[in-house]
Amino acid sequence: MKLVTAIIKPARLDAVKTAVLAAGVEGATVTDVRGFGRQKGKKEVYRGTVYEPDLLQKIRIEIAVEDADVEQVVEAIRAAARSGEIGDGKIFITPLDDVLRIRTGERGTTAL
Amino acid sequence: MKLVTAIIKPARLDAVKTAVLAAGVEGATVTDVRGFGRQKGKKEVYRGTVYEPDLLQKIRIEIAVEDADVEQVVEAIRAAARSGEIGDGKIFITPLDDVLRIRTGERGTTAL
Amino acid sequence: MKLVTAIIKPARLDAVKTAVLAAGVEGATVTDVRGFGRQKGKKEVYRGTVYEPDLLQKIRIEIAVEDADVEQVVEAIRAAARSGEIGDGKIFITPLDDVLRIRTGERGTTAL
Amino acid sequence: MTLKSALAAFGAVSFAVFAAPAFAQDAAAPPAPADDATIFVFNTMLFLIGGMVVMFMAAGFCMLEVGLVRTKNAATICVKNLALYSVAGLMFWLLGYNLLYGVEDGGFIGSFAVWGADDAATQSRDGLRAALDEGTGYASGSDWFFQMVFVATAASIVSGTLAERIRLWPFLAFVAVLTGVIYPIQASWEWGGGWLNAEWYANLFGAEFSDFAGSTLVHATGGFAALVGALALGPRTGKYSENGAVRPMPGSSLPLATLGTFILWLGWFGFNGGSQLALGTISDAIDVSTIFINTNIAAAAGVMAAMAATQMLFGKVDLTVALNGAIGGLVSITAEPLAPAIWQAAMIGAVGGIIVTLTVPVLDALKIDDVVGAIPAHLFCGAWGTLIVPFSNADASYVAQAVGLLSIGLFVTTMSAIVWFALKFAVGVRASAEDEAVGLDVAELGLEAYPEFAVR
Amino acid sequence: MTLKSALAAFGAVSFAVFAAPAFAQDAAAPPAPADDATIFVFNTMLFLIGGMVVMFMAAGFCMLEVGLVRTKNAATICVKNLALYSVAGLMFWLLGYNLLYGVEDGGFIGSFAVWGADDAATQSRDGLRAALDEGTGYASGSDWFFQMVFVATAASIVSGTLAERIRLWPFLAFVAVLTGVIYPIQASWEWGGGWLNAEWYANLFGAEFSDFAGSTLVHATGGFAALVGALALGPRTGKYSENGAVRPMPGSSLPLATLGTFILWLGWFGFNGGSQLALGTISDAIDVSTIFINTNIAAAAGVMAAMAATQMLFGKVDLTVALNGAIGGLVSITAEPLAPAIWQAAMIGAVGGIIVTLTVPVLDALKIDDVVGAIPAHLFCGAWGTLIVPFSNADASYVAQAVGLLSIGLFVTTMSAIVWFALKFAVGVRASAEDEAVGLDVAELGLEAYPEFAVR
Amino acid sequence: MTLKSALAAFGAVSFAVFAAPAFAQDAAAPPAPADDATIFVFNTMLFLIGGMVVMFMAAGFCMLEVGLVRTKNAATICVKNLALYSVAGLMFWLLGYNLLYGVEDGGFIGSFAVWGADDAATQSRDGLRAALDEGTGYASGSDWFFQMVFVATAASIVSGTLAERIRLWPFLAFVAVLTGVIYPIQASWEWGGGWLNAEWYANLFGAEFSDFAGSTLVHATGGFAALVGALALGPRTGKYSENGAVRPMPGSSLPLATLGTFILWLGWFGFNGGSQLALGTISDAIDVSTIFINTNIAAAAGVMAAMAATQMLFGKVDLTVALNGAIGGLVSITAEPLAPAIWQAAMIGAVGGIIVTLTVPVLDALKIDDVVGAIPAHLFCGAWGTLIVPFSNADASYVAQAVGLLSIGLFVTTMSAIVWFALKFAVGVRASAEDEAVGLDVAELGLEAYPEFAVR
Ligand SMILES: Nc1ncnc2c1ncn2[C@@H]1O[C@H](COP(=O)(O)OP(=O)(O)O)[C@@H](O)[C@H]1O
Ligand SMILES: Nc1ncnc2c1ncn2[C@@H]1O[C@H](COP(=O)(O)OP(=O)(O)O)[C@@H](O)[C@H]1O
Ligand SMILES: Nc1ncnc2c1ncn2[C@@H]1O[C@H](COP(=O)(O)OP(=O)(O)O)[C@@H](O)[C@H]1O
Repeated sequence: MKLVTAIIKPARLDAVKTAVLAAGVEGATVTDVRGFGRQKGKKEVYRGTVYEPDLLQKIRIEIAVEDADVEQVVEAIRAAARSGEIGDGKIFITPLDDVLRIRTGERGTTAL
Repeated sequence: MKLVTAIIKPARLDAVKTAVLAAGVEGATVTDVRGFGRQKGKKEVYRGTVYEPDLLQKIRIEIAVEDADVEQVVEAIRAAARSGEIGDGKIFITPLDDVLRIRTGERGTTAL
Repeated sequence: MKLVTAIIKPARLDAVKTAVLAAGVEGATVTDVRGFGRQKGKKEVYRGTVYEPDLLQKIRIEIAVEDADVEQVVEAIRAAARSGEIGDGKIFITPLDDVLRIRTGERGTTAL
Repeated sequence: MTLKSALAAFGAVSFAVFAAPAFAQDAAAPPAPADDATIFVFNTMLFLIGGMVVMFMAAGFCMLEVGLVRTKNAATICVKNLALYSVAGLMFWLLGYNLLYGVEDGGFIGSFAVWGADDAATQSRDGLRAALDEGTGYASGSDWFFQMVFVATAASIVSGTLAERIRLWPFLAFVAVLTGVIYPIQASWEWGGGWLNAEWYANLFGAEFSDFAGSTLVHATGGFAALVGALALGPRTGKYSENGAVRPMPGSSLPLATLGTFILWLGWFGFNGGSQLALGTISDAIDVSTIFINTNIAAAAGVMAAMAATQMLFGKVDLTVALNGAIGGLVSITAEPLAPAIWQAAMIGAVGGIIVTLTVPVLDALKIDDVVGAIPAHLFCGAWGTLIVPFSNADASYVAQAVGLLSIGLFVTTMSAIVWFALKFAVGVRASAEDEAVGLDVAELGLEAYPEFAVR
Repeated sequence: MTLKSALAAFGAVSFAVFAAPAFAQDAAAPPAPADDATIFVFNTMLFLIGGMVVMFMAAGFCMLEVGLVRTKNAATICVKNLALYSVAGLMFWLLGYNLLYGVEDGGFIGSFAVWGADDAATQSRDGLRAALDEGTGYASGSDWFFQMVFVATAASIVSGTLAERIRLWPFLAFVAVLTGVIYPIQASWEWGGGWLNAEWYANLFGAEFSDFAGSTLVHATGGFAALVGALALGPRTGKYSENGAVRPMPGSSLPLATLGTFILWLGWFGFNGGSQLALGTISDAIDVSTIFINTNIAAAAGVMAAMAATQMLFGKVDLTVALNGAIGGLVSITAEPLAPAIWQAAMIGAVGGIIVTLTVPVLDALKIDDVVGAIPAHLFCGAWGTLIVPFSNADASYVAQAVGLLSIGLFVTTMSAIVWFALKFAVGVRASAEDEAVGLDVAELGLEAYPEFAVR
Repeated sequence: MTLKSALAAFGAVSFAVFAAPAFAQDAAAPPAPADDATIFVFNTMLFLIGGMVVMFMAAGFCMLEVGLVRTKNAATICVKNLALYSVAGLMFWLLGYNLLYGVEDGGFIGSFAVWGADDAATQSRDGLRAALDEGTGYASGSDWFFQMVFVATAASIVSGTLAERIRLWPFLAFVAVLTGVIYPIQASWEWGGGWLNAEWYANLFGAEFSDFAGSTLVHATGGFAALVGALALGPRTGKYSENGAVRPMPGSSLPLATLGTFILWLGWFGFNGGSQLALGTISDAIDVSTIFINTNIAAAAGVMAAMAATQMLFGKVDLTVALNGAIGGLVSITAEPLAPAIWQAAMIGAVGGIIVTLTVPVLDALKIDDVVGAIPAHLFCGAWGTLIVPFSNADASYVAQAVGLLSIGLFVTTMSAIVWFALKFAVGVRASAEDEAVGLDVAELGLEAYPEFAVR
């Protein structure tokens, strides 16, 4: 199993959620995060002072998936999260040794 | 070493904390997250409109543990987090290559 | 590739950010978290009741790095985050199978 | 002083000050009235103190609205409320007041002239007496101040309905026209002594139109302007999906919305009480007290009715509807806060609370997106309050009320439509979908209302 | 006008208006009083303006409480405060007023009758004069309004103590009984001219009971009802662990709590100042001014004393206790805001601030869970303020004060206990543990107070 | 009553009450004034009601400041505002009032004496008349109350500028000196009838110094004290980097800041209107009305000017500057809210709004860290308002205004510097860098303002 973790723009959350559900994902966990990278903040003026916000609002989505589904899910996220502008974000794929469903105690892919 | 990451119901945080401490864990990191899965939000009415909240409040607990302790910690979390209802959450076990304690620079299991 | 995840004190965020940028990192994702461990909360009095806050504010920084850069980045974080007091935090190093840049679809280290 | 001059002086005094107790031997006679200067000061104080609390309603609307919008539009709604109160004051000085009160008896529109204080009439003894008899025995500036804060109220209503999607400057342009032109013209028909008060009107419809403190003139007017604006702008992106589902966009801070409602409730004592326009006599003091009570009871009944109705209809009390219920009760009693017996005031207010509860979902069903529920509370309850006046006031007529309401509705709707669509085609009124998505605060103001708070 | 009629008129005038300066030649005589109609209006204004700011205290309590509860119960406390003010107004009309003021001299309970305005007495010259002499020369409605907002205050106290665990409708049921029955009956004993003012009482205990603006009648009464409620309900789940540890549950928005305190402080000028019940004479105007000063100084001293005490006892200033200190100072001076010299007012208020600081932890030690510190501020300081009246007012007696306080305490405690336990067994008053865990906002109202804010 | 005594009485009456209409036969004569007791009550009410809303400005400043600081210092700013209002009240009683009003004509400092109410002068008919003629016909306590709330305003200004880095107790020590000594002494020069009102001054500089409601005496004084404090303390850590970059530290709750501004706007009606010091005559009532209008128009113009200026200069409307613009407009009109025509008031206020917009960045360029923009709004606009008085008031002189402003500036600056540096060396005024980093709430109070909210 793999853990697919995507960092996306907040405005894309709804679209990504819809896309991964369509791709067969049954659950996901969402965190509000901030990020920095190539994308720069829009210059803003606050009380006459020009500045650039350095940390931008992002959303982190974590999805545990079976190995077989990884590419499909990654592609669903990519397509839904993409606006084509710098700052669209990243998808990280990391190994997942095991999963347990707390309610039933099931382990492995059946627990997803 | 492993990273044990549990997604649980917010009301269970205290119980889980107590349980893992009892199981010998010395530290953990907690994040406020939202999740979706099989559990559906309770139908609510807001200003006459019926709706179902789609993202539910969850708590994410990350605990780095020695390989030998994994099962014990997982079991402690499972027992403490379980209410028996859908939405009790998941526990993910992922590989952890190394740990460093910032204060001392120690690495590996001694840094836990 | 590796995912380097540091749990640090909030006051050190700026310093760590500067340090990792200097170490060649191009992006990172930041989350507000709470943690417990050896560090105990300062005793506080609220309305005459003495108590110890059990969960302390921490910052979690996640950085995806090439294998070759791991030690350099870890060292940059360690140096910048260190105050020498208990509670300075941890750095976790976990395997990262793959990365995708959403905007371009690039995979692997070029996507970092 | 000779006896003669003393007596001459005395005679004048007894006329001026003690006119009423001519049969002063009679202990059962009404009490001697206060002297004219005193009455003048009392009347002026009523306007100034009443005006102060009505002015504070600007803060009330601001808090109610900022509590009911989402965080990403909260700073913008603050700017709008601050600016609309400012614009209203400036426009009512430059244009509004004389358009309203410069109207001829039975007329349709006042004069185009900048307002200036004029207290010449009350500077002589007889002039003052005459002014008191006509009901204008107060400092002219206090009257202007009191009327001005009313105008601002009408504008506040619009800002609530159109929140989260209207651009700042076009909104303020509309407010300028509303407060400088539209509001004053229709108000002149009634409060300026225009055609809704004409004899022919009374003959035709059974009575003059009657709107004590402005259920129609202020609240329905604001509500009509808001309704047309909502139609011109369309709903917030994502509010209504094609399949008919309504997406709730819950208010970001119900405590601030509650605070706003309490401030409005407070202000309403000035709004309705001050509309007595006089406080210098025993009977005026009694009337103002009655108005306070009816105003309060109507609001209380509106709250309880909305709470009971939401409990029964939705299975839970809805705080936001209860807040609207308070406003609904207050608006309902505003057309006639003096005549009703307390139980009538309670009933009028309770119906207002129920109207709000029932019509909030109706607007959603019609895909009319009213962010804070201002149309139900101000337009629908304003209409209800206007139409029910004859229930407690025998001098009013149901037909006359309906005709007046419809006339004003037609005028305000037409005028608003012209202005909204003119703005729409000239400069555009609606924020872009992208600006709406990131929120108007960042898009239009380049800042956040709650920059440090993590927002979901 | 003939000389004769002029003189006749004049004679009457000099009696009516210039009764005092019979020796008018004497420049050192007291100034002529204002005429009766003027006094009537002044008195009415005192009630209306005072009543308005006391009404606004409903917002103050709401903000104080919403700032001191946790986010998950914030919307519920808003509903409760909005509804309790509404219920208080309705019940005081239907039952309360006449239970309070319909009491016979020296009696124990008033009459069961819906209140209605009655201004017949002041419509004749002699009637008005008599009313002024008796201290009832004002619009009857203004009096009702002023008394009504006092009742709401008592109910607000209860809502703060019992927050975060009491169910909405049972709470409102209690409020209805408190404001319609319990409060009016005990208040009739004193303000209605009942037995605490009887001659036998004065003979027995050295003086009549004395409670100028309600340290006991309003604040301790609310506090007693809250205390019994807290005992009936029990503490919030998790507040006290078996090992005696107290878990702090910090208030979610100290800025709103601070705002609420400032609003209460403002309202207290109306609360105490308006309790002079008259403003039409020079001496009343001076007295009201004195009351303002003493009220303000007591609050200021309460704040500084609480700050100093928390600094010394806990090593840090505790804002929430300082807020309670302001209220404690205000409640302490409420029983007698007129008689004290300023230094006495400062001392009385400072002790109030210290009482609050010392007793907040005591309640916790007793596992009595008072969410906002209302029992220390209203009950304990109310008792202190009542008992200390003779310190500044020579006409009061320590024994009479104690007996009055205890009598009212006994009555309110007993009645409240009956109602709380009746409600407990009939419908249940306490939210389920699960509802408490998710918070009453989601559990009872199905919404969140701050839905977009990430909450830890 | 015999004819003779009747006439005698009458004669006295006509002198006392009807002095003005000696030619009472003439219908064109001015109206008879209200009787003296009535005037006394009106005047007292002006102070009490005006004082109440000015008192509420303490809440306004608190909300404005709490909305403009970061969350981690929000509770501390609440404590400071609560405490400074308390300290101001206590110090003005113990020292301030008599230092201010105990000054000799043309003097430089009043007397050191605790204040106590003294209403002996107005207890006789002639005494009252004389008091009214001198402009002191009111309850002495009402005057104290009104003046006291002004002092608190000056202190509030300081707390805003120095937020987020000053320690609590040293700040309060400064406030005690400011409100007990510095403010009263300089105010005695003008409002106490001191040297700025002396004949030699008028002869030398063309007119007496003129500051109706305190653009200089209250606002610039607070601003000077704040400026010196900002220099003594230095900027917040991290605010200015060596390379000249300014780091914005956005206010944490713009809705609360907006609420605060509305409250201040409301309070300003009391501030400026009450400074008429009398309301008992027709002309006073007219004047107070004029003051209300000019005050409101200046604020409105300040808002619109600041909005337009930020739009043009920065490409976006800045809400926080618009809020400062309202305050800037209000402060600007405070030196002379009565004389200007409305268009003049609008212009004076608009310039105030522009001053604020332009000088906020200037302070940053100078690395003077003024957290809430109090120095631009209160000091710079206070100076502007003071200097522009002769524009509308022909009795004032530009030179006299400048000399007065500079004198007071010099005095306040010097005294403040002495106190700040004394405190700095004696106990330290500045929080440690570490305390600043974690925030003063946790460091000094051991609690958080918003403990449950996740903060970025
Ligand atoms: N090396 C990295 N490690 C972790 N997160 C990263 C990394 N690089 C970028 N991110 C996250 O991805 C977001 C977008 O990255 P950015 O470089 O701005 O644009 P793009 O995704 O188009 O390359 C950042 O805001 C950050 O949250
Ligand atoms: N595939 C998944 N990947 C990541 N998180 C998941 C996944 N499935 C569920 N979750 C998380 O676990 C929570 C509970 O899952 P849910 O399916 O509702 O109930 P259960 O745990 O009983 O199976 C979700 O709210 C979500 O946060
Ligand atoms: N085993 C662990 N797993 C995950 N996070 C941990 C673990 N131990 C500590 N942490 C995180 O690191 C933070 C600091 O740890 P602590 O033991 O207090 O001090 P130190 O870093 O000096 O050892 C904790 O607050 C927690 O967020």
